[in-house]
Amino acid sequence: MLKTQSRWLAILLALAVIATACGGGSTDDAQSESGDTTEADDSSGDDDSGGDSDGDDSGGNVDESADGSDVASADDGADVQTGGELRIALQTEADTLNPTNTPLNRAPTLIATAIFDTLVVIDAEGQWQNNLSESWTPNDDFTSWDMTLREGITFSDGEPFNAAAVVATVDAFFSDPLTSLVFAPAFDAETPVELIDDLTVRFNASTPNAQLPTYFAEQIGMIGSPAWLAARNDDPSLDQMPIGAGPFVIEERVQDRSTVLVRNENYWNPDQAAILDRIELFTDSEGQADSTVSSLLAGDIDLLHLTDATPILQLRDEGDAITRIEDQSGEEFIMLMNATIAPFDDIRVREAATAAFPQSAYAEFITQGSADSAQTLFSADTPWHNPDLVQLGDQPELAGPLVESYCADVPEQCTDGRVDIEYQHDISDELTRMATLVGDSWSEFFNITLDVVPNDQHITQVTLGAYDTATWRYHGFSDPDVDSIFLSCNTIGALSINFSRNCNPERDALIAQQRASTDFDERYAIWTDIQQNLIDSFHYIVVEHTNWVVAADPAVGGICDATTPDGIALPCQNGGVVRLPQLFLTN
Amino acid sequence: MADASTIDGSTAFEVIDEPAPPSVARQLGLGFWLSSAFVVLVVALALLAPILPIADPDQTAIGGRLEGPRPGLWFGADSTGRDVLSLTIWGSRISLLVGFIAIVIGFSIGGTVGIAAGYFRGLFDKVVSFIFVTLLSFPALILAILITTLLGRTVLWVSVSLGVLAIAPVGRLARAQTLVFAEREFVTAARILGASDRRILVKELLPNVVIPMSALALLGMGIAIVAEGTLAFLAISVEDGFSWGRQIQDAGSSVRDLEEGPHAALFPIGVLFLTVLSLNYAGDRIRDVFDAKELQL
Amino acid sequence: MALLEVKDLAVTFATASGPVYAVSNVNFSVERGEALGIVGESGSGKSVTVKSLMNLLPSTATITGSATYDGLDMFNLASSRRKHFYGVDVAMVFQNPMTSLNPVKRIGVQLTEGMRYHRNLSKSAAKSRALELLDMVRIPDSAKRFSQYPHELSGGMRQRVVIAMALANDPALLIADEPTTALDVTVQRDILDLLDGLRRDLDMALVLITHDLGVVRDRTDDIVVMYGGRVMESASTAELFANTIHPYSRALRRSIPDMSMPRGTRLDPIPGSPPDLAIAPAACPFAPRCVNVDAICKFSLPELAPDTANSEHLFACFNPHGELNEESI
Amino acid sequence: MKFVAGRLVQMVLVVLSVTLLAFAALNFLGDPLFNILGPIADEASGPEFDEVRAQARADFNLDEPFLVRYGLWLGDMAQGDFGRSFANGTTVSSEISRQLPVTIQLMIYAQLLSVLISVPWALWSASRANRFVDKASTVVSFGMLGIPVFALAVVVFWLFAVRFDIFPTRFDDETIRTRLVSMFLPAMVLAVPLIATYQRLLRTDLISTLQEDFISVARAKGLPRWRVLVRHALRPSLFSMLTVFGIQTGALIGGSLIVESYFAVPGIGAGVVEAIIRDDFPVVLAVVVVVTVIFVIVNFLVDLLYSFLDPRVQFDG
Amino acid sequence: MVGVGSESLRGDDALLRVEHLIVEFKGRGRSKLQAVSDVSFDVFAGETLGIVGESGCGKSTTAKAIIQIPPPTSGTIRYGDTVVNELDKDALRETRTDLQMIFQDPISALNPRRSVWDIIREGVEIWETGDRWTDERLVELIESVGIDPQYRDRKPFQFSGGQCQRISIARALALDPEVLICDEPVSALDVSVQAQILNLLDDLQTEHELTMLFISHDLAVVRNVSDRVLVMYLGRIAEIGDADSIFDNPQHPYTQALLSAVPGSGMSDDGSLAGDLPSPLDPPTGCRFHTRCSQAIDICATEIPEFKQFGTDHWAACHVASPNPDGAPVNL
Repeated sequence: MLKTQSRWLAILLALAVIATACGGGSTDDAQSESGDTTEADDSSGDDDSGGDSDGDDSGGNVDESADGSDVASADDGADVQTGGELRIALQTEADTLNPTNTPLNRAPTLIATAIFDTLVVIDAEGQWQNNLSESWTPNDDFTSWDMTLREGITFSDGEPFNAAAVVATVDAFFSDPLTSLVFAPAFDAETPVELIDDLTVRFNASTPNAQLPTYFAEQIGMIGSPAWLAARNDDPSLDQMPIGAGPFVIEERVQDRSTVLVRNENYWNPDQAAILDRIELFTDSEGQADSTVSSLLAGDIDLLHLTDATPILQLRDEGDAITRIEDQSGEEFIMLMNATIAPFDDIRVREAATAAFPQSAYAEFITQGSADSAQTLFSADTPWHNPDLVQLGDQPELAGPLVESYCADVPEQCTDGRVDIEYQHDISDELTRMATLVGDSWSEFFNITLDVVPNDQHITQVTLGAYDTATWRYHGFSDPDVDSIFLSCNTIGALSINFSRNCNPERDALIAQQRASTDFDERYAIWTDIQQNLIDSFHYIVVEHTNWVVAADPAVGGICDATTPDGIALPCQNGGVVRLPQLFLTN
Repeated sequence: MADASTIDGSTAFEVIDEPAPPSVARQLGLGFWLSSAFVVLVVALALLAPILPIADPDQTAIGGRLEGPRPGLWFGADSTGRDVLSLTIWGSRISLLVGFIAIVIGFSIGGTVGIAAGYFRGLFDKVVSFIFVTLLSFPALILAILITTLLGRTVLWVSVSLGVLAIAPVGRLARAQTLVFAEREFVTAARILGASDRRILVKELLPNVVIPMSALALLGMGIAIVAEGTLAFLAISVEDGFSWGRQIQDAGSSVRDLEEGPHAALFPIGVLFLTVLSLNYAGDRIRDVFDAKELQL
Repeated sequence: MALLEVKDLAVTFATASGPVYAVSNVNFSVERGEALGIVGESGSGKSVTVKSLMNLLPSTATITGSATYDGLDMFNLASSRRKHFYGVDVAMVFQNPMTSLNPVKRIGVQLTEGMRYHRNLSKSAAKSRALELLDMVRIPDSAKRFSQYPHELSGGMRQRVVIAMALANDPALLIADEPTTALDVTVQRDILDLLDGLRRDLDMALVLITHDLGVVRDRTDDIVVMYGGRVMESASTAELFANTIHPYSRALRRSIPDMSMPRGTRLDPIPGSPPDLAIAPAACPFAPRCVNVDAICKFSLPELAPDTANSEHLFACFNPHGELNEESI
Repeated sequence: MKFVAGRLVQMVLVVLSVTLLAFAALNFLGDPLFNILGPIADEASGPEFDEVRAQARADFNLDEPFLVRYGLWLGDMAQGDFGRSFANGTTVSSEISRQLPVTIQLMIYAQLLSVLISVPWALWSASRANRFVDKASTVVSFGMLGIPVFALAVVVFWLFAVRFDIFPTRFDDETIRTRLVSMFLPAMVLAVPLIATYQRLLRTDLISTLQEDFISVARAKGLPRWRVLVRHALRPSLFSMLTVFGIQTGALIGGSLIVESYFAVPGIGAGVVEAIIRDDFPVVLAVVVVVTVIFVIVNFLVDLLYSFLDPRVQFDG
Repeated sequence: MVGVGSESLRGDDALLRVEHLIVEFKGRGRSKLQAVSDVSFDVFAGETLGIVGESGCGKSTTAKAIIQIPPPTSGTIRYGDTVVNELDKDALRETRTDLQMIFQDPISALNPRRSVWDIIREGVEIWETGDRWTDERLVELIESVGIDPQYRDRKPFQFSGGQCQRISIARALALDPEVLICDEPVSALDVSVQAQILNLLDDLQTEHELTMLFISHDLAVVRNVSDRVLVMYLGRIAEIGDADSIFDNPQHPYTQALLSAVPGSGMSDDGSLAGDLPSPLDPPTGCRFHTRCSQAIDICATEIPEFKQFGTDHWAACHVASPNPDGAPVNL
């Protein structure tokens, strides 16, 4: 009897998770002064596909200190050991590994990618590239795309990987009330997907959409075996043991604890089959990221990813002893202000809160230099970053008059000349510290009632709009077009993934405009406007660009060796997601 | 006094030549007074926190991140640069308040019910004893967490949940104590004298049960403070405001923080430890002294 | 030479509220095969005296004086001798048979333990010896009792077991500390008779401690009367009953109701309470309650000295006959 | 046997009462619908939520009287159906069967450590009662008793895992050895108050046993001190300790919540804390049941042990 | 005139009549322990009735049943015209003031947390008899039991056992009782103090015209204080009657054994008892003493002996003992 129930609840919870990436234990922080250059700007993509060359560090920057070792091992084929076993510590877990009904945040995406492979991947330059797909052909106005699959691919269970399988997965995806929320608005409501022939599928967009293939680098592009999809309808526990066409298969899995992957011996592409025999992935249960670092140093694990400030700093202290790759493009940490209810329905209050936000104290005490301080949704690691855009902050003097003026108009929302607000966050050390800092800065203008709620409830309440202001992790997709679901009027509802419920028709028009464009520069310009619009409407305070750090024992090679089947280089990591097949151990 | 040697023994006053027993204060010993003094100091600091010349505990960036102790910042700073001393003093307020309310609840309910059960026996006693067994079989911390989570993480409900936990052990002890004394012949004697149940309870039993129980209350207060700290440590105690438990949790749950600035955790741990120890010791001494008096008989 | 000779024995306990002078100036001796009675009220020091001899006092006790067993200094035994001394040469029977046996061990185990430890007897040899002992102390059904637990036996039976345990290694000296006080009057006599018989049969020396003069009257050769931790009077049993010298001994005899007294006979109580042992002995401890008290009694300690008429009859009193205030008893 | 039967009936009654209490707490403290659905119960409007709510009411029999609901739930429980976790839909029984062994190992580890340390310690100090060493050890055990488990966890972790890198900072069940080593600190933290409790109780009981006549008798037999201490005094002195051993099982379970959470030991304690934080009530209820059953059984075994320790304790007649 | 409680033998001056008293205690499970089995006797105004017997014979239980602590299982207790066991709660409280008791353990009998003055005044306070028991009179009472009134504010632990027993006695007397039940009042005291208390009781009995029930296992003490004696064995009366008659001429083999066992009694060893006291949970049939009786005959094992009269005031329940020529067996 609990089954239906938990299903409904899970939907809600998971819904939120998609936007929060690592909701619970691991939290926030990361910021890097590591001046890794980004090649975002020359994204014209001169395709110098460096193959297995040393990196192309956009999207995943090999830290200089680690550069040498990493590259060396990658180049030095003599050292490559075939087979072997790797132990990886992941930061979070997903409730299931079924992409059609569970939003996957970064850590489980790492597993899912290895099992499924996506139709499309985003390369080191930020451009989408064919992966399992062979080609994408749009119609004239970009409202419909025909995708052709590569021939000869099979699922790890031996089922053929064909158009019907794609349609089955996409149908399952759209029939799920939750996963459909994110992508469905972009597709035609009636026939989002059509089977054309055995290897061809047609996707119909709801509006002209030049970016549609990029969606299939995400979760919707993970195609599962139809046999498995059918079986899981009868046995939901199969959600934990998915079957895809990826280079690995799951041997054993204990949720929230460990997952064992072994090489898919039937992998369709021998050139890119997994080098390692076996990978064991552990999940760190409760915010013990720093002890994970100790395990890495002690050699108990070989690779990890994390976002917490202190272990990042600890890793940096290790210097050359550890391979370390930082990436701030995958996730943002923000404060939401709910635009539908008082007092944050008034822009003056939002502006005051933004102005009084303790950006520098945050950087000093929370990120401690582990991640860059943030101004907009796009970090310097993304091609969409515009250094000219600056949000308000650290200027409490601006807040006074705004609050005074607001309280004069809406005295019932104020006490003693300060605005009454509720500040919601879930239980975690870092968020508590942040609340302390923010509380200290805001207390001059706001009467803050802290609402510390369990992670699941936090997510639900934010999704329902039952909050004043709340901390939030915000999963940035590889293409900003997907991000627009968080910014559009049409995603506002009782349950909303436009969490702060900021509707702006002007911004919606800009979003539609960039969606139809294929020109990067044009889109870049439009996104600059969209960002400015966001800054001016004070719905978010972007607190930091989460610094996802992947660290590995120097004996682990191949982190930056991944390419598409066509040989195009992929980033070393994105948002903590490392591609596993090319990993190897040196002797 | 009459000369015993010349008067017939049956009417002679017996000589009470033993020296007056040492005063209770002396019997309690130096340790008792030291611990009491420490408890009084902690309570006083807690009460006076608003007017003490200490930093605002909410004020961040007074010191650097996990800055070590130095003059003016005697306990150092925590991970958000707050004054650990000020936090420790202000943190004691919730710890002590919750401990106090919990003990009042536990002792007033548990004590009353336990004494009544021990005295009246019969079905009432059976029912009460069974309830006690049930409560004691319930995983205590889980019960406290449940109540707190379900009813709200306020001082009141945290105290109530800890108070509820105290009912069964306190009640069982009160019942046992009452049973011990109810078996004593002075109770029979009082009954033969014609004393009513109420009188026997109030005049004969209560004084005997209450004094050991009051010693227990001090121990219980220590336990309640620890329990509150435990809840806070699990991030399930009072939501607004912080207590020692939360402070310790905040400063003690990260390896790197512990490495950089163990003082932020160790100072409140030290104060908590000393407070609990003092309460335990004071309670122990009181119990020893008063029990010893009975044993001397 | 006497088998047991105690000279100037004193025992002081260190307590939280200062020293307690439990025993001082105790002198007596026991010959092989003879019975000595030590009589006194609670607090008179009789138990402490024998416990000091048995090395049973807690570490807070300080013992001075000497005690020799067959010429051996009992307080300074060589460790090799000491290992097999108690329980072999000297044994003891305690007051309360209900608590003298370990409740969690079978009778047989407790009986054989001493023999096996001291004499290295095999299990079966020890068992047959134990059954012999049980028969000796007249316990019927000895084989069954052997495997029973103490709580399955009555008080009288248990005391017999305790006696059997004490006799296990044929001691030459048996000390019995109020062996019948906790027993019903009907059992008391059996036990006393048993001890008496065993003493004769085994040619043991027996030290019998009691608060009841009646108990020692028929069963001992000599009597020591103690009060306030000191020996008040000591003499042969016949002599003591015929010629009680010390006022305390006399008062004790007169304050106890006797079956021969007609009903309603007025007793002569000893007024006042027993002395406080926390006060260092500087005066006769009985002085505050004594009818013959004189000024000197309150400031000076009377020595234990022989009576002029009978050098075997010792007493410690300045004014035994009340000449000083001309009151005769 | 009559006693055993009576105890069994009492055990069942206690378990029933505890489950009733827990079930009642979830139903009467706050709104049961809220406990099941969280904020959706009241803060969301719209037909889809009405449907969710109706579904929840039906699934959890919320329209039935409380006792009927309890009965239904109990029936499921009795059949081993602990329901599914709200959080991820896995069966609660599988969660528990994964976590429980770890916790039980931890508890046994802690109890073993504490008994192995406290018993010799108590024997040693009781044999030197009130001398300096005994007084000093009393002070030590008093201090050990006063340390809150969570504070001890932090201090021990800081000292032995951070400051001096003696023990690993994380749970590691790669091999039995690493498991034992990595569980040492958590077990020790749990054991410290136990050691003190046992030592104090056993010492006190030993001292009073040593004043018993039968000890004097044993010593009058000329048996050496240690032999009297171990062979005669120890067993009759174990009662309080044994009783507390049973009761402390409850405290250990409480302690495991902290220790497991703090040291990231994947046991039932850490699990239940997480479940409570996530309002995952099927898990909480199941843990309450399991833990209570363990507690009751341990205490029952302790009662049975009494008869082994003291033949006077009879369970029938 | 006097008797063992049978109607036909009752004189009119009996103050307290105990008839067919049975007291049972619940044992483990369903077993019952009959501590007192069908005991009947009278107590006359102004006399001292001594009750003797070994431990577990039911002597204390009998005495306590009189004041309903606890109430007997069956039987009747008449105090004057009152049937004590039929009284309601309040009437019982009132009646108990006439029937006071002092206990074996003087320490346990006094509340350790109250002063001597409070303890002694307790009855006065309960019954508000302050006009009769003025403070002056109470002080006199305290003096009369041998306690210096200047120590009246001290707590019991500051007194010796003998003094505590005196305080106990004063507490009982402050209610002007008719009957004083003394439950082994001296057995916990040192021999030298014992005589003080015995003399005190003797004095007070005269002074306050008390009727006393004196329970003791010490035959010499009982002999010293009793007018009449009741010998109990395993919950039944073995012998009852005039003290001199019983002590000088015991008829029941048990009484004989008891007396001969007293050290220094000089009595012959004939009465030596065989075996142990049987379990009160499972008492022997017939004469309960037959298992240990050296004179037992067949009938002893099957039939409960009736009381036979052996003197004007001397009855014994024995099949073997033959009564004096002038005494005939008595039907109960």
